[in-house]
Amino acid sequence: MTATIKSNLPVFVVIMPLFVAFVLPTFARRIRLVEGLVTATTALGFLGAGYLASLILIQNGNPINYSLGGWSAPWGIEIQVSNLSCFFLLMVAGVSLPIALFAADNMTHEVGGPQQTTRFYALYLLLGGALAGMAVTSDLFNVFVLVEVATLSCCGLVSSSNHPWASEAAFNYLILATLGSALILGGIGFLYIITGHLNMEFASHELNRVWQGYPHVVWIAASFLLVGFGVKSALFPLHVWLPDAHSAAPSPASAILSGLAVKGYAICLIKVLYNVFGIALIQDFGIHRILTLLGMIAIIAGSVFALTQDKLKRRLAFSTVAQVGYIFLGLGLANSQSLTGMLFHMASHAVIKSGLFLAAGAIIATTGKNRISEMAGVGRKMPITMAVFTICSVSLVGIPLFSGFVGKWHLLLGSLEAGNRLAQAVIIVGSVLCAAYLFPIIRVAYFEPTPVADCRDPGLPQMIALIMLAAWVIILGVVPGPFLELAKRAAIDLLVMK
Amino acid sequence: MGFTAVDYGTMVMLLILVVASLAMYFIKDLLHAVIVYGAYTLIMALVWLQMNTPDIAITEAAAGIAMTVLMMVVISRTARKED
Amino acid sequence: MKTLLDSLMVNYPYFAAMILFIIGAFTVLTRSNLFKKLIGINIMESAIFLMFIAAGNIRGGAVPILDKANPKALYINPLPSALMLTGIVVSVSVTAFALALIIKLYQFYGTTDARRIAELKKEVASR
Amino acid sequence: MTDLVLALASGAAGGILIALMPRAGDRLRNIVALIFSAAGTLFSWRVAGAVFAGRTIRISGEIAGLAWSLHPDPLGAVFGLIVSTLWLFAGVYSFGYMAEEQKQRTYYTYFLLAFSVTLGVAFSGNLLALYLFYELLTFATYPLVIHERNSEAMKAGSKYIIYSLSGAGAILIAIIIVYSWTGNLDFTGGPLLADCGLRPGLGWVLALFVAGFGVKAAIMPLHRWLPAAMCAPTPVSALLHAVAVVYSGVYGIVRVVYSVFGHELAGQLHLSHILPWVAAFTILVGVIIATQQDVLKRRLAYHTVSQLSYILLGAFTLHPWGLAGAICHMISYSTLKVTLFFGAGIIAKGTGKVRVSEMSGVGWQLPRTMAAFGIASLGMIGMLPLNTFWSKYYLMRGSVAMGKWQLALVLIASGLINAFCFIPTVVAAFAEKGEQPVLEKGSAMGLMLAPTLLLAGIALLIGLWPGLVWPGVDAVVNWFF
Amino acid sequence: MKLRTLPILFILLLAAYVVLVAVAELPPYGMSGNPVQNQVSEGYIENAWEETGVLNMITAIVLDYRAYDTMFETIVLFTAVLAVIITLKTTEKEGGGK
Amino acid sequence: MRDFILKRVAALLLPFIQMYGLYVILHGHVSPGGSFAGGIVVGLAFIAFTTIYGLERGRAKVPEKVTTLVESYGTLWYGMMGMVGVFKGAPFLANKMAGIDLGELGALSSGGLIGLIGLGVGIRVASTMITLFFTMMEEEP
Repeated sequence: MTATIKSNLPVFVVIMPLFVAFVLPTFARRIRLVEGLVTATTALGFLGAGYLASLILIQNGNPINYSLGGWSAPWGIEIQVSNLSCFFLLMVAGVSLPIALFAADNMTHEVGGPQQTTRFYALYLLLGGALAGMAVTSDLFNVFVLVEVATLSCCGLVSSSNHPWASEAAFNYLILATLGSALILGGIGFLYIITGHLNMEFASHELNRVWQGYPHVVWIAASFLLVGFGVKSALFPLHVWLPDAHSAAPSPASAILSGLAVKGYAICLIKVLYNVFGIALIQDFGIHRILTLLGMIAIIAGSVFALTQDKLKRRLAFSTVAQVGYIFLGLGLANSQSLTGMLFHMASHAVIKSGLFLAAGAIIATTGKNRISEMAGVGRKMPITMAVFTICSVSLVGIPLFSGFVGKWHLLLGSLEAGNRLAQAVIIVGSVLCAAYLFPIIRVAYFEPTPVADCRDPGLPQMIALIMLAAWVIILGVVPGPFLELAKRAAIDLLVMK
Repeated sequence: MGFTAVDYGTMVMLLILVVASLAMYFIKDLLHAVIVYGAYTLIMALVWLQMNTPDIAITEAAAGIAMTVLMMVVISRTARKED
Repeated sequence: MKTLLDSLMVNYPYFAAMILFIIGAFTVLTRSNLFKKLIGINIMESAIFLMFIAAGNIRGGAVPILDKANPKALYINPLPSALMLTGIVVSVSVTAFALALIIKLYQFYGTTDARRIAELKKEVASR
Repeated sequence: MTDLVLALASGAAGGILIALMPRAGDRLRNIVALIFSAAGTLFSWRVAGAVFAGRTIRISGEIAGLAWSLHPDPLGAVFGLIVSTLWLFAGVYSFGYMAEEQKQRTYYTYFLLAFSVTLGVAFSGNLLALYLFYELLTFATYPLVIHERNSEAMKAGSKYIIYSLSGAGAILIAIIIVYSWTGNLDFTGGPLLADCGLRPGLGWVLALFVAGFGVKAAIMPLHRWLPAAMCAPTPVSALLHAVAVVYSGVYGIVRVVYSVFGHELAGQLHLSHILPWVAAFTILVGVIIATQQDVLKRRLAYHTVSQLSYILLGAFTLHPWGLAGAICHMISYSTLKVTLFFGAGIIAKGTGKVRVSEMSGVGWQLPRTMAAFGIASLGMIGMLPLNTFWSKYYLMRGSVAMGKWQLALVLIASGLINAFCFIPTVVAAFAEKGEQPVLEKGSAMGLMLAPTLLLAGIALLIGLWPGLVWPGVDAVVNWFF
Repeated sequence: MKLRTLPILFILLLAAYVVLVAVAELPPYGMSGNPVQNQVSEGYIENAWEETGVLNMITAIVLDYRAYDTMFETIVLFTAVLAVIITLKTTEKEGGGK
Repeated sequence: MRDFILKRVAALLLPFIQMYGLYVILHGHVSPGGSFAGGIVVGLAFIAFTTIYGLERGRAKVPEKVTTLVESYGTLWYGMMGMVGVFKGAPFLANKMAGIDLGELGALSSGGLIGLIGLGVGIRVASTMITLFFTMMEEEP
């Protein structure tokens, strides 16, 4: 039995949340059972991811290949648990567990009764499963299908909100995301037409053999994929859907959308760019320069837009736009340090942004205020919530001892290695701007004189979730140990041509 | 170039598809646009039949009709004319 | 230009697919009616499907269903077709969800025009 | 080792303890604050004693795979001594000054936390730890800056945060570059970059470091947060914006020039021939602007800007005499400036007068205060019986020895302008004798007055027997040369 | 045709040109020697019937070789249904919807 | 009772349409078509029934409870078919590898699990179409 589970673990990590999601709607009347199932599933997923990661670390980064249905690579679909997958799996599981805890018994005012809440959880698990699938997949078309599952469940999560604007946000998101999917499918199509393979390894091998015959096609495929994944992961000029969607969604949904979903698409882009095109092609075609430039623009513009927002969740949403810029910047600098930094920043931002959104959700739920200027004195009434918010903000700015610093450190080292002075300056300016848009919230919450009427810290599960996220932030900042090791190895893996 | 009759037939159908898609852009009455969409999916199914993939043709025909029906349902519940 | 057109004529299904794709994108981006946006999305997706299907086809090939009488026929590549089966399902799902959202939006705002909805939203926000 | 940990921990522990007792009375809170500041002071003296005795104290570890260490050397020990001693004085002064203020709990919490963090800056033995404490200092002192909670204070606070974080960003880039060159950030084993030799980009690194630390050290184009931050309570202004925070910037620059680059490598850079002139510019312009200010605390703030650059000037001479002058000035200036601020605070509390133009006759109301103020003003000129004379002497000697005798002239000129800056105030304060009552009464006033007078006395004492501080200065100079 | 649409039209026409240049470069349509008709497709055609036991190769691929994709396809449908219901059924009947 | 002819014709035709849909589902592995197309056809038959006979009678034929169950367990069915492979010691979704008898080529029962999976998917798709239709038709109170 255990041997079966062990040998099938790569696929179980993906399908377990999905299976639970299938049966959830039939338990709608027993909401406690639903919550328990969801939490147990995410916890199990975390265990599974941790086991896989330890396995990978022990066997020195050798990937585990798993052929679905027993059909080997060019014919069947193969999933590959590599360093990158383990890193992302751990990140997904580690963040979705506290979010599930936070959602427990807390969704009524934002989503509705038990049936709606059950559907919300089902969508949540579907998104989790799709993200896990993205982490391990090594098949181009499978990427597209997973992206679609993730997109639809994201939109569903957004539209689950009772908020009247949620539907509009969800519609815009859906349309733009589907446009993105069509572009992604187009890009995959071009790659398939010239290589005849869908498995990433085979496609990469073939592509590097034949690309001289089709320079324009490679260009178009790359730009289709870039724009497609760019829309989905809210790269700056294509981010227009994000602020509405992430601020209208229920708070746990915002947390997972900003924290994980956006990163899932980024991981897919990383896989497609580095595992299919390969670093040599990226540099030949100058794609990395475009990525760097877009990343820098996103950092500055996202931060500046965030500064002008007064609504708490919108400000956090724009902050996500800025932080996605760091991911693309690290992706574009294309050396092992910057990729390490990018991956680590991805993880730390996932934790941080989830913490920020959950804390914001708790504040908005208890005070009923969603404007920053109305939040005076929240810090005294909700000490733990606000403490978590503060820890996350400080970490996002990038102070040592917190997780944000580690990522930025490696990103800076990477930009130094790439000889890109401007990137360094932008990273620093981004940090300062980040402080400029996050600290006013803390200042208002702690130091403004007039207190809000009546509010207190949320219930026990919510508190556990918040404290868990804060603990992640500090653990990642002080002893990232194996996690950083995974990121480093993943970065090196990406740069090695297979 | 050695085009056969099948090729020319396909070309004509593709041309119809382009025309239909342009029509859908310009038609103001949404119900009409949806009807054109139904025709579009059917012709698309025919094109795929020409391309030796009857499975996809059947599926597209069924899915296209299903989508058309759903769209009509929704139009019956919302506004019919484009503002 | 001449050679470009020639190659485009050889690749006419791809050519048509890309034209449809662009028309679909244009519809999505410029039409403010939600239905039109939805139709545009569908056009785009079917254009990509067309591209895939055309890629798998062989002119004069056989339908990829094993003919016991003639097992050595020139069968076309079945893979793109299989992929597009999934693609069609995806596009149906997206359409269904978008339609649901349109109904919801109509219930809220009484219109299916994106620009009008944005205006109404701004009015509500300013009030 | 234990002493080091205790010195750092006592402030933090006290701050947390105060934060955790919301309903404690003022007296109890004051006692706790006093005990913990005294403990911090005691242990940092013990650390300094051990360092001067030549023992090595070192704690090291790793954050996220990067090594950090606490390893006080003579320079750090001197800085730690200054900070801890003055913190004790400022604490006592606060008990009087803050007696009737609101939000004392927040004040003392962050007061003690900032103490810890500043000692951390002093004792850090590696660039990462230095950076960490330097960043934390910003956050620990921010609530003190916005203590008044009015819009002016909030604006000042935002300015402070943005300036400090930008500076820290510049430092981070520089640290990254150093790290990528050496793979090591520990500066206790001799100059960090000594093995690298002269290489392109070195000047940029120095410029980044100087700009980064220069924000807190208030080098002239980067000084604007300092006058704005003067809206904080007086003990905070005295301690943070005349000593602790700004000194952490100055200390950082000295540290970088001598411990990261080393005087030999720094001497080979073109930049180090420009930096003394930047400092000289700041000295002159700062003090000239100071004479234009009417609000006493603002005048003191610009004066601080000017005086900090004395230290930098000494450091940038890259000459043993100059460094000796810088260290001397660090010690002597801090005592005098805190005296001046304490005096200004007493005037504001006692009479409600904050403007220089209103101060005629104040001297007879607050005779002892104004006496101390007068002594400190004289010290700012650099008159003989006061400790600043010696520091200026070494600074001039250092500049001449370095071959830039013009800098000595700048120092003399600034001394003269300094005279214009404060002496007229003191004279006016004693000029007009009215029927005003003497206000120096009561326990609160006593708590404020005692540290003021004591500091003025210490300044005089050091001036008369410079041998009191000379071993420390000597140790620092020997450490680096 | 409103003025607002002109820039978008311009950009899309530009994109169309670039895409068409790429399309012209693709392997010619409908040839049996194209990269797509490689060992993968041959493998399916030759082995599908004995490896899966069905005549229709597309079904063989959909439900056996790439059944994992198809599972996700059904999941997409499931997700869509959930999303539709969560959007439209905001009011809940008592007793779990009879 | 408004449209007698329509109702009669529907009553005659709809069973055949459903039969056709089931045929397409069941014969997906030997002839063109498949579970998805067939499922849609079956679903469309129900939709036509509802449009002709009215929402209430349509709902009575396929209650919401049934669709919910089919949705959930129909999707789970696929996963369970995949787990058959796992239980037999083969990878997830294995068919021949799991040692399942593939049957005679071209017969309705050929293909091992493929037929079963297809049947499940087909019914599920039909239920999906019905659910979508009813959800969009039913007015919110």
